[in-house]
Amino acid sequence: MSTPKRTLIIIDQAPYGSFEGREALDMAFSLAAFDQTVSILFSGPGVNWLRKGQLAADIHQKSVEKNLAAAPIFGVQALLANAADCELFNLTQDNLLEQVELVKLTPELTGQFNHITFAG
Amino acid sequence: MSTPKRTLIIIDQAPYGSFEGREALDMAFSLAAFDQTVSILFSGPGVNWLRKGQLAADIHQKSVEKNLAAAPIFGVQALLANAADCELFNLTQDNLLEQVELVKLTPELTGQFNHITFAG
Amino acid sequence: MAPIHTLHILNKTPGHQRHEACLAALGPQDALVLIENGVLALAKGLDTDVACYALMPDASARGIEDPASEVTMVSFDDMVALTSAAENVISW
Amino acid sequence: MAPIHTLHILNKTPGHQRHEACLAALGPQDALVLIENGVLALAKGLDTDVACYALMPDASARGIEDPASEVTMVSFDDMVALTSAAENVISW
Amino acid sequence: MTDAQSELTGTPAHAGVFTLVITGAPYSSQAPQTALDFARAALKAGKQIDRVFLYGDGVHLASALLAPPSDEANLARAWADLLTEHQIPGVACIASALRRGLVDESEQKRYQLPASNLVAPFEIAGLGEWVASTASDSRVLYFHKGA
Amino acid sequence: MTDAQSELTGTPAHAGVFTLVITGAPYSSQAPQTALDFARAALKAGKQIDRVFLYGDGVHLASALLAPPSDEANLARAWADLLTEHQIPGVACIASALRRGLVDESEQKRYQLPASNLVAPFEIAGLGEWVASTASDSRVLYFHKGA
Repeated sequence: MSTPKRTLIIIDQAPYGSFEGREALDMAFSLAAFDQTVSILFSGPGVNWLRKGQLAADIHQKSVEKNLAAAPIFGVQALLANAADCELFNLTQDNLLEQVELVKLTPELTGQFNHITFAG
Repeated sequence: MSTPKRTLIIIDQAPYGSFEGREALDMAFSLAAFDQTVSILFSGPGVNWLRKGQLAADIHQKSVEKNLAAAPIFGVQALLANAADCELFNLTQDNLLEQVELVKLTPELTGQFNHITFAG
Repeated sequence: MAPIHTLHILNKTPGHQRHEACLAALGPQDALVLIENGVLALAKGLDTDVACYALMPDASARGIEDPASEVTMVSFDDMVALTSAAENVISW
Repeated sequence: MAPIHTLHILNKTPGHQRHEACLAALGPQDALVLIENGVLALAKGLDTDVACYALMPDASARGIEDPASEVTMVSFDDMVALTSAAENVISW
Repeated sequence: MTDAQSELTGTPAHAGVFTLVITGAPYSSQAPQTALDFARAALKAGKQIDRVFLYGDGVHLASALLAPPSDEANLARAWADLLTEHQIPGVACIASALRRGLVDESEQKRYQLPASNLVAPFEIAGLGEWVASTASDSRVLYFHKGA
Repeated sequence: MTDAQSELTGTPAHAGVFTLVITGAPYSSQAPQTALDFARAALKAGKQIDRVFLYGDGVHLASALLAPPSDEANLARAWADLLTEHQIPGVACIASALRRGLVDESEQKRYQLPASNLVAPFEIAGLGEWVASTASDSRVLYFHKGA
C-alpha cells in the first residue's frame, strides 16, 4: 500500500543572504543518507548556488560548492537547474558546476515526483 | 548645527502575512508621540494595508484600520500611497481609507525627507 | 469534483517571484488554493484555467469580500478535504 | 568624487520587488552600493546612469569576479566613507 | 461555503495521516497560526497527525519564553496545548534550534549555556524524524513564511 | 580597490556618529554579520557608534543561548564583545523581544517565565531609544534581512 516517496527539493533563494537554501540542502543530504530518493532543483536566483569559485570565507561563511559537487556521491539522484534562470544570471558551461542538468519547471517535471518541497 | 530629521517610513509588505509592516507602524507612531516629523508611504503590496473593511479577527490578529484612520490625530504628518500600486490592487476611492494621499515614489518625493527607512 | 493531480497552496503576494512561478507551473489537472497573502491575487485579478479556491478567513482579514465568480471561497475544513483528496500537494 | 545626494544600499536579489523599486528610484545625483545578494545584479547585468559600487566580499563569496567596468568594487572601509559622505542613505 | 464543503467532503480521502512541517516563525510569519487552524480542522475531520516538525525559523514556535501582549495569542502555548491534548509528537530540528538559541536542558549542559527555553511537550531531535515521516505513508504538508 | 578607497576617503565626512539598527536575525539573514563588519570598519576609521538598536527579528542577536557549530561564528558573542570593548550601548526593542521570546531577568519575573536569555551588555528598552538617535545628529543606518 505504501508508495515510496520521490522527493524534489526546490531552492529558489540566492546563496548566503539567507539560510533557507543551506537548510534545504541539509534536508536533501539527510534523505540521501537514509537511502531515500531525492533530487534538488535550483530555480530563480537559487541557480547562483551553482556558480564556480564561491569564496564564502570572505563573508565568514562556509562555501557549499564542495558539498554540491559531491552530491551524487552522497546519494542525491540529480542536481537540476532551471535553464532560463541560468541564462538570466549568465551561468554557462564555463562557470556552472559540473553534473548539473538543465531543465524547465513544468507540470511534466514536477509530475515525476510525489513529494515536493521548497526551501523555507 | 543639528538638522531636524524629516522621517519617511516605507511599508511595502502586504498586511498580516508578516510582522514587519506592523512593527514599522509602531516606529511611526513612536516618532509622532515624541513630536518628531514622520510620514508613512505604502508601496507595492503594502498598499493593501489601506483597504477598508479588514476583518483581521478571522485570522486571530488585530486590524490596524482604526490606528491608520487615527494616524493624523496621533501626529503622523501624512499617509502616502503609491498610486500605481493602488491601481494594481484595485484600490479606488470606494475602498481606500480616507486621508490617504496618492503619490509616486520618485527622487523628488524622497528628497523631501532626510531619514528614510523601510519596514524590515 | 474532478480528481486533483497536484494541489498548489500559494501564500506569497502577487509580484513575489514564487507567486508568479506557481501560476506558471499549474498543470491542466491541478488546483490552486490561495492562502495568507496569496489571496491578494483576488484583488489584483487572477487569470488561470485551473480550479481555484481561496481561504475565506485570509480574504476577509484583508478586506476582500467579493472575488471573481470563478474562485470558490473555502474554510479550513474544506482545505483539509482538498489536501486529503489531491494526489500531491505543493506549498509554494 | 562628485557629492552624493542619496546613497542607496541594496541587499535584495534581482527580481525581488524592492530591488526593482530601488533601481527605479535612483536620482541623477545619487549613488548605488550593492551588498549581500544585491551583488547578483552584476551577474545579471546592470543598466544605470548613477555611480555604482559593489561590496567586494559579497561579490567574491558569490563567485562574481569580473564585473562590468562601470562598477567600482569597494571594501567595508570604502562603504563607511561613502555612507559618511552622502547627504542621505536609504537601505533597501 | 456549504456547497463547496459538501462537494469537497464527498470526495474519497486519499490521505488519512498528515505530518505538518512549520518553517515560519511565530509573529514574524503567519505560518504557525495557519498550521494551527489547519491542524484543528484536520483533527475535527478525523485525520491523524503523526508528527509536527519545526525547521528553520519555525523552531522559535517551541520557545517557553514568548510573552506577547495579553490581547494576542501565545502561539507556543496554543501549539503545546494542542500537541498535549492529542498526544502528537512535536519535534524541533536540533541543527536549526542550536543556531537560533533554542535549547533543552541536555543541550544547555552540553554547551554550558546559562538557561534552557524549550516548552514541553516539544522535543529536540534530528532531521531523521522528518525523514521517517517522508518515508511513511503520511502526507507531509509544509507551512512556510509568506511574503 | 586602493584607487577607490583613496578617492572616497578624500571626501569630507558629513557624518561622524552612526546609529546602527539591525532588523534581520542571525543565521536567517546576513544582516548581523554585514553590520558587524561595517561597525568594525567605522570604528577603525574613527567614527563613533552611539547605539546599536535591535528591532523585529534582529532581537535574536541578543540571545545568550545561540550554540552554532564550532566552525561557525557565534554572532551574539561577537557583537557582545564589540559592544563591551568600545562601550557602545546595545538595545533590543522590548515589544519585538517579548513577542520573540527574548527576556531579561526583570521581564522574566514580570511575566513569570521559566528563564531569561539576554546576553550582556545588551539591554531591553523601548522604541524611545531609537527615537533619541533619530532626533540627534547621528546618521541612522539600517541592516535589514536580504532576500
